[in-house]
Amino acid sequence: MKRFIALSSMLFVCLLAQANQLTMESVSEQILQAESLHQEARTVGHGWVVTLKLIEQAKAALADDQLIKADELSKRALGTALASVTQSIKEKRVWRSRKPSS
Amino acid sequence: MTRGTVCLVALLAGAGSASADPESDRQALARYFEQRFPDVEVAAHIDGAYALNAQTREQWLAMEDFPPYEFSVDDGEVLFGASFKDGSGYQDCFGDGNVKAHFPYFDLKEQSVVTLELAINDCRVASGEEPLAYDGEDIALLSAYMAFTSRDSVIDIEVPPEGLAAYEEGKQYYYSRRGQLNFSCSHCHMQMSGMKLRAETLSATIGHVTHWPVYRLKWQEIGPLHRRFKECNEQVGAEGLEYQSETYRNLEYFLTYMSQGLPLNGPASRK
Amino acid sequence: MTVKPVKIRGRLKGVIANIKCLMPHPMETGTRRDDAGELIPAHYIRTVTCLHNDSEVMTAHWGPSVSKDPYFSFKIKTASVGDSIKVSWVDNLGETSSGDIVLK
Amino acid sequence: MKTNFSRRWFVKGLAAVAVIASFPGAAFARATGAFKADKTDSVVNVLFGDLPIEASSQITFRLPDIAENGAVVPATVATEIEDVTQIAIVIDENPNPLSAVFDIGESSVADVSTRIKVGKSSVARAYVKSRGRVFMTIREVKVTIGGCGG
Repeated sequence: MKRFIALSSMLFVCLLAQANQLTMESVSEQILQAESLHQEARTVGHGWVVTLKLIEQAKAALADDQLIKADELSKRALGTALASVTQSIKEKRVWRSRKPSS
Repeated sequence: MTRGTVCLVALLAGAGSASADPESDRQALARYFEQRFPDVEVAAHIDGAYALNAQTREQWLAMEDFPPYEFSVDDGEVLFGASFKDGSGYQDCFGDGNVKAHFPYFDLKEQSVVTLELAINDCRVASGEEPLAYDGEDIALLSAYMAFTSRDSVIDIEVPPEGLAAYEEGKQYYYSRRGQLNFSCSHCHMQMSGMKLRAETLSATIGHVTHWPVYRLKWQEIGPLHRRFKECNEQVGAEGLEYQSETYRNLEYFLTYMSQGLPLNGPASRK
Repeated sequence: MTVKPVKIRGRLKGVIANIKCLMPHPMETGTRRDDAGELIPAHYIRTVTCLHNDSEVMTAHWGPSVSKDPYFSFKIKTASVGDSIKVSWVDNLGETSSGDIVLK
Repeated sequence: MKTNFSRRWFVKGLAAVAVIASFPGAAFARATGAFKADKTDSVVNVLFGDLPIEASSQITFRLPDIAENGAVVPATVATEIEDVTQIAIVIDENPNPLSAVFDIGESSVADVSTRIKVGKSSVARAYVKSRGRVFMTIREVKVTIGGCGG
């Protein structure tokens, strides 16, 4: 849970920072964040297909100098990546409730 | 990661809760489906969704009358009968091929789950052959032939105390929500089993592993269980894993125990 | 592609023989595309000929809309034990294959 | 015994010659045009010319109401009508509606089964030709997964 809070605040700070200025560096940093969160979810079997797709699209937009589009896409990637990590954390706790009781 | 998870699971398992007992898990699940489908015998679920939908069953039976996987079985027989460079062959590892009832098993030395596909490659490597690709045709054909020679044998696997953690990991995987659609395997194949998801009747958990590999009309070829795992994952927006990855092998281990005592009926044709 | 033989099963019920065959063949329509987006050329069985003791009893003419690895079953009126059944096909590329059985 | 196949359409072209050559003596009647037709009407026109089409309840046309998979739809046509020389299966909505034509020899039963592709939900027709008359029956088949992409 601590980790979850840390991750969420990281995301928050990161989004705040973005509000001010949009640079090549800030957007690539954002993509890196999304990638790292996605990797986090993936290693526990909770990667989402959509995150990877968004990350790829964001990278392509960035490579194409479409900063605003890349920013939007990577924000969405961050969002789904965070949701997937949240899912993995929550499921560790609740999965047992679904099995039929012996 | 997995080591951490496995440790955690092992701890939980070691706590002596009834949930760590595969046999009581199996019985609870069987009861669940008996109550859900009072008119369907548990053993009938080896036909998957065709046990639950009379209309599609009729078409399926028409397919099974002379099924397209017969060629795969024939081709698999040829592969199975071929000799390795050192003169040995699959028969030296698997006899006549009727061994599927005892797979997967937990290998104490390797401390991991060994599926039939893994054993096929172990057999090859021991004789100096290259392992086959798990997503390739040859391994599907070989396992199709071995499924055929194993038909009607009753699933009889063991979960030794050392294998409990792997079994539990498979179980956890089965019951955990995944993907953007936020579905677990059990949502579709327990709570929604027998119902329709678009045009598909959802099959029951029990019987899921008995009929593999499967000639899927959608694939237009025969393919392994793990291909279906991956497809299921992707259908809920989750990233699929590698065929024969540790997690998929553990999932197969759990699912196979849930079908313990049922006859093997592979290969089969499916939608 | 290696051309595989036709797989045939026959069952006698009195004098009626029920013949079932399965023919490994891609049955490409010519409208599908491969992973690279290229059209896969049409490749399908056009004619299936069935012989009962060397005389022709049935011919099937197919377009590409017969399913992959075609299945075909038919019945012969006056058959008996020991009769031979042969089924052969020709596809649009001129490839051929066949299979035969003796009724038991 | 020779079968009495219709000789209405002799196929032109080299491919046809090759096919004929590989079946010496086979009565041969491949309706290339009928398979290329893109409308059921044209198919029927090539196959049966001006013969009137009579609806018949004597044809058993087994086809699923809802196809499991459009790529592989089991189809059976059988009839008690005597002296049947030809059976045809047509799927209206397929790009080329004609799926299969069977020339039924004297010593064959008018009872054939195969598996066909059905691109989308469609009217399906089975035609039976006997003694210069053509009978037809209609079924409808629903397809939820197309037979073409799969």
